[in-house]
Amino acid sequence: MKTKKLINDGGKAVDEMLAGILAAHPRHLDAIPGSPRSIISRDGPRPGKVGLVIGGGSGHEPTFLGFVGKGLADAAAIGNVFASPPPDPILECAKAASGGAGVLFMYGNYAGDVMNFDMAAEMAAMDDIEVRTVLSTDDVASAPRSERHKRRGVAGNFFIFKAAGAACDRMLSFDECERLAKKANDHTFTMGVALSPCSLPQTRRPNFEIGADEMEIGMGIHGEPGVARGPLKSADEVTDEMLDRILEEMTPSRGDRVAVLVNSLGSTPLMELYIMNRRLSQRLADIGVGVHATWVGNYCTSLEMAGASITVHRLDGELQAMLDHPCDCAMFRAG
Amino acid sequence: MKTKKLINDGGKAVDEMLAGILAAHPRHLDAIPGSPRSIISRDGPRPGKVGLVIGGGSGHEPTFLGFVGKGLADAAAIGNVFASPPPDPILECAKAASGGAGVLFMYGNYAGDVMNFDMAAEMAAMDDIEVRTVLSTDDVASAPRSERHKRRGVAGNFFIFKAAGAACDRMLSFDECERLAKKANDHTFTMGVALSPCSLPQTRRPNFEIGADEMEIGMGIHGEPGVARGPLKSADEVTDEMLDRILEEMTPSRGDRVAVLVNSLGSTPLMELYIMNRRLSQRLADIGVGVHATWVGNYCTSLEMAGASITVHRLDGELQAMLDHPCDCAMFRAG
Amino acid sequence: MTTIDTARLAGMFTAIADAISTDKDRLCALDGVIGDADHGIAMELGFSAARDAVTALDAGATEPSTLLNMAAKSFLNAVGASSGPLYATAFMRGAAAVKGKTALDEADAVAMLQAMAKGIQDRGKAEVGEKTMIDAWAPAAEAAGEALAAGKGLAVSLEAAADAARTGAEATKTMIAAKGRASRLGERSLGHMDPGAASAVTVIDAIRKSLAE
Amino acid sequence: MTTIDTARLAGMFTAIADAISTDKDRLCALDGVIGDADHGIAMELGFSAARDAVTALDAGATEPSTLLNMAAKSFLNAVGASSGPLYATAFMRGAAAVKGKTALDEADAVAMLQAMAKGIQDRGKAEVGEKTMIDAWAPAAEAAGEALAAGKGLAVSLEAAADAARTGAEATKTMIAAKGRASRLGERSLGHMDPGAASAVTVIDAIRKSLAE
Ligand SMILES: Nc1ncnc2c1ncn2[C@@H]1O[C@H](COP(=O)(O)OP(=O)(O)O)[C@@H](O)[C@H]1O
Ligand SMILES: Nc1ncnc2c1ncn2[C@@H]1O[C@H](COP(=O)(O)OP(=O)(O)O)[C@@H](O)[C@H]1O
Ligand SMILES: [Mg+2]
Ligand SMILES: [Mg+2]
Ligand SMILES: [Mg+2]
Ligand SMILES: [Mg+2]
Repeated sequence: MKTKKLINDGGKAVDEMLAGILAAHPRHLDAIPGSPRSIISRDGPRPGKVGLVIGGGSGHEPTFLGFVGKGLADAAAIGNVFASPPPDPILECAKAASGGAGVLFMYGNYAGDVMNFDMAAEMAAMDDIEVRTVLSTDDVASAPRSERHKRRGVAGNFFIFKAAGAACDRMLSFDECERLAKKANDHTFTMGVALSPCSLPQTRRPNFEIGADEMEIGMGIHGEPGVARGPLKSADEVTDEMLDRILEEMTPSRGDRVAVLVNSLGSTPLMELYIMNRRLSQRLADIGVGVHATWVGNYCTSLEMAGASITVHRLDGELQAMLDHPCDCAMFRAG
Repeated sequence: MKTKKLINDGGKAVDEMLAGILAAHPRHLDAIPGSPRSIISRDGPRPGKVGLVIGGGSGHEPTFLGFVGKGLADAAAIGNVFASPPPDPILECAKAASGGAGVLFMYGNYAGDVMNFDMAAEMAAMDDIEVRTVLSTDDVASAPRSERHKRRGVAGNFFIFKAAGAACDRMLSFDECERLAKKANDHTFTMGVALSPCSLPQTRRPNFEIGADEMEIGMGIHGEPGVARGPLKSADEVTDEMLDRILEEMTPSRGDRVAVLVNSLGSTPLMELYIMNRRLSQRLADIGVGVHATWVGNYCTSLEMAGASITVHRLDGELQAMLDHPCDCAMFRAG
Repeated sequence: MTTIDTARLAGMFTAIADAISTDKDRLCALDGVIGDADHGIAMELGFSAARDAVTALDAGATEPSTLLNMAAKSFLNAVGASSGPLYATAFMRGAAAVKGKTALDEADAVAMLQAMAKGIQDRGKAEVGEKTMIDAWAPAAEAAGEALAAGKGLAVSLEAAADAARTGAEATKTMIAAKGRASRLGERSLGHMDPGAASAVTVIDAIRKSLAE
Repeated sequence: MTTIDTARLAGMFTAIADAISTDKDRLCALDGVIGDADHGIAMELGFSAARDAVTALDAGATEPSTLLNMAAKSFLNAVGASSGPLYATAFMRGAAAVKGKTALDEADAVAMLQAMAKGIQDRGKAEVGEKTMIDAWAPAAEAAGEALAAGKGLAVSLEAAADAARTGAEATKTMIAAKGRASRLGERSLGHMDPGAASAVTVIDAIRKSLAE
């Protein structure tokens, strides 16, 4: 039996979604003429500003389009479900976002995205647009600490893109924008847990199997297997397991300040996320770490997957300033 | 087999959720001391302002707490999952929200809520707080047009509370606030469709049964049966069916302006909502109705139920002013 | 002749709470068909809270009406929902009916039952035939009154009440709901027992068992 | 001796697209185990787009290299993902290898296959043994070259390629992934065939069938 979805034709789901997004957010977003998978901010690119281009596969909404807006990303290239966009729409984004001061490419570290964005960067260079790339690698479950550069980018994009977008909006130099983007990534740690699968609109079949009382710690946002599968535990136990892993990496000291994101992978409701946040905030308070700001909700999803992730973004003066820098994006409030 | 949830003890889920909410949104929300199920805006109640108290059962997050904030509701009383709060926490909200100019009670039209809020209103009267009640009845599926007053309140609360909150924030008279609240309700029409059930944290069993290829048009946000059950149709067909029913009630003319909300009942992802919005916006454009603003996402949920609702809020000058009036609430952007 | 003191009334709440706990899943399932699937949860929560509150009282130093008011308040605050105001009003009216007494005789017990039914009706404004708990409570109160008037004694009167409640609850299957959540279903509510009427049978039968020695 | 003109190459894309369509569900399922369950979708999308683009060309007025470049571009733009750049690079390199020719002889066909494998390797930087499509493509290209050098003719050479691809794909089951999505699984990728290697077998076998008369 196929899974149920409110769609028309699975093969057209992404294009129809984009049409619906543009219809919903005309004040914020527009497609680049002739390049329907390239979405640009109505109020972002401008001369002298470093351009910020983000992108990746569909199915993670409001990532990536939610991050397009003044003070955040200038443009996003949108791929098929769970598939990197090809180079062409990325290149169009780069052209549209370029203000002559260089263009940053930022996206999650996946083989497909790296190949397509790199091809686009080569093409942009031929158009005299200098591109630099900062990959997000916040998923601590996806590789050991010694190989941080191999890790996936997941919900932590929220903080990483936010910092970079603020740096660009403040008209900082290309070097500074790149430095802050990398620093934001280095300061961001995410762990996720999945309870049940999603299904692709084209197949409408669950994209992985999991026992009726099991969870998978560290599962990727495309349903890629994680670090361990085991019986479903209580919210507090799951939160502890995720936070412990994050803290082990982050090694915070008393008095440190962080921002946190408790994110639903899709169908896990706010009730459960806030129950997790209760534990998370208690644990952070216990070790003397202050929470500057908290986001709870659907920020980086896997269609209707059940599960959640916790992201901790370690702040210092400049990262806090970037986080607090105003921005105006279509789908949520982020600053 | 029980459904999977990231919770600790099902009986404590609501209180633990509230603890997590307060921890996440200290700038916006606070509990009333001694009355943990009464949440008040940090920046809302003030002398001379009509107080706005909303509330209802849990499980619909971000309704109701998301609507508490400056320019919106002053306080919300929170019940158990899908259960009206008892009179005591409502009364505490009324006291805290009262600025001496009267207090509006606004909530969805359910027998349980009516009885509890009415009891609280009687108790408030004994404390010399004048209370008036405006019920939301936007669910067109739940009673014929001739019995609009019997209809349920569902996702349309978004626009109805927004208008009332703006009226109160503008320091309008009690009469005016009440009039605008009623008018906003009269101008708001919602239709929903459900694809699969949610489960209560206390039982972790699906709260209704539905065939693997069925949908239910008009299902309530607590899983109450709707107007008809049938085979799942395409997004466009479902959108048409819902919109036709709404338009039949609203009888718009060319040149009319509306605001729309495409809402997930929980696990239906943004991709599907935006696909629906594409059709919705095309249909409205075809009949010459202008869309002033669109919201798409999880605004009034039924835990992890799959399904969606469409709300159309018919604007005129003053309702548009109320909608555009700035507000600042914890969980989403609404103005 | 039976007299019922405060301790017996406290025991009555334990009996109801136990019976409802056993019945919880069935009540949620019934509510899942025409409502929101939580009726068993609400009733268990309410009667556990009432039981905990009244068993914590010093029965020797407490009047029946105080106990009933305490039960009302704790039920209401634990539950809200529809059942909260309805049962809380029931117990407050029951309390009023026995105000000033230190123990209830048979007539008092039946008067309490009748006051409870009246309280539910006043609070919810439902009439018999609208597919609510009133379809069990109203005939039950009436049957108890008639039996007692016919000189039947408390045990038999409460049996008559329980029987009438059962018949009334059964009859809700043939009704179209006109009050409460299910009232939006129209004909689709036909064929299903009202969960509030079903739980009323459980409550009334537990009252019968615990008061009729 | 076989010569392959532009029309034959267009036919090759139809053959690959058909074979991949048939295989789609299996490829998605394989990708579901160690990746994101979309490999069959991406491959079908890519090869349908390539087929549509190349069959729309006027074969008589088009050189093989132009057709291959067209296939590359349309595959890439339809797909993105990992398979997009990998197969697009494969076809662009194939195009470069036969640039200027109006038809391919047997050596050209094998050179094209080898250039494709090299293109995939240059683009993805994967080595044999890292559990990717390279584990099918690299031995296939090598086997075809060896067979042709040994004077075996195109049909046998392509058979050797298909056999080597099959063996290589089979071997991915015993590998721990070091490239692509599955590289984060560590030991958990053991025991499962790489979806890209599996689809490479299908592609290479379809090439064999359509080019070896
Ligand atoms: N107005 C009313 N009068 C009497 N009983 C009512 C009324 N409204 C609802 N009920 C009863 O309440 C029951 C539902 O209770 P419950 O599930 O606890 O509350 P909710 O409907 O708030 O979820 C219904 O089955 C019905 O018997
Ligand atoms: N760097 C690489 N070099 C060669 N092949 C690769 C590389 N990365 C991934 N692949 C191949 O791509 C396949 C997955 O393709 P596909 O599912 O279409 O893309 P995605 O991983 O983006 O979803 C893998 O099974 C593997 O064979
Ligand atoms: Mg993919
Ligand atoms: Mg309820
Ligand atoms: Mg109920
Ligand atoms: Mg894949």
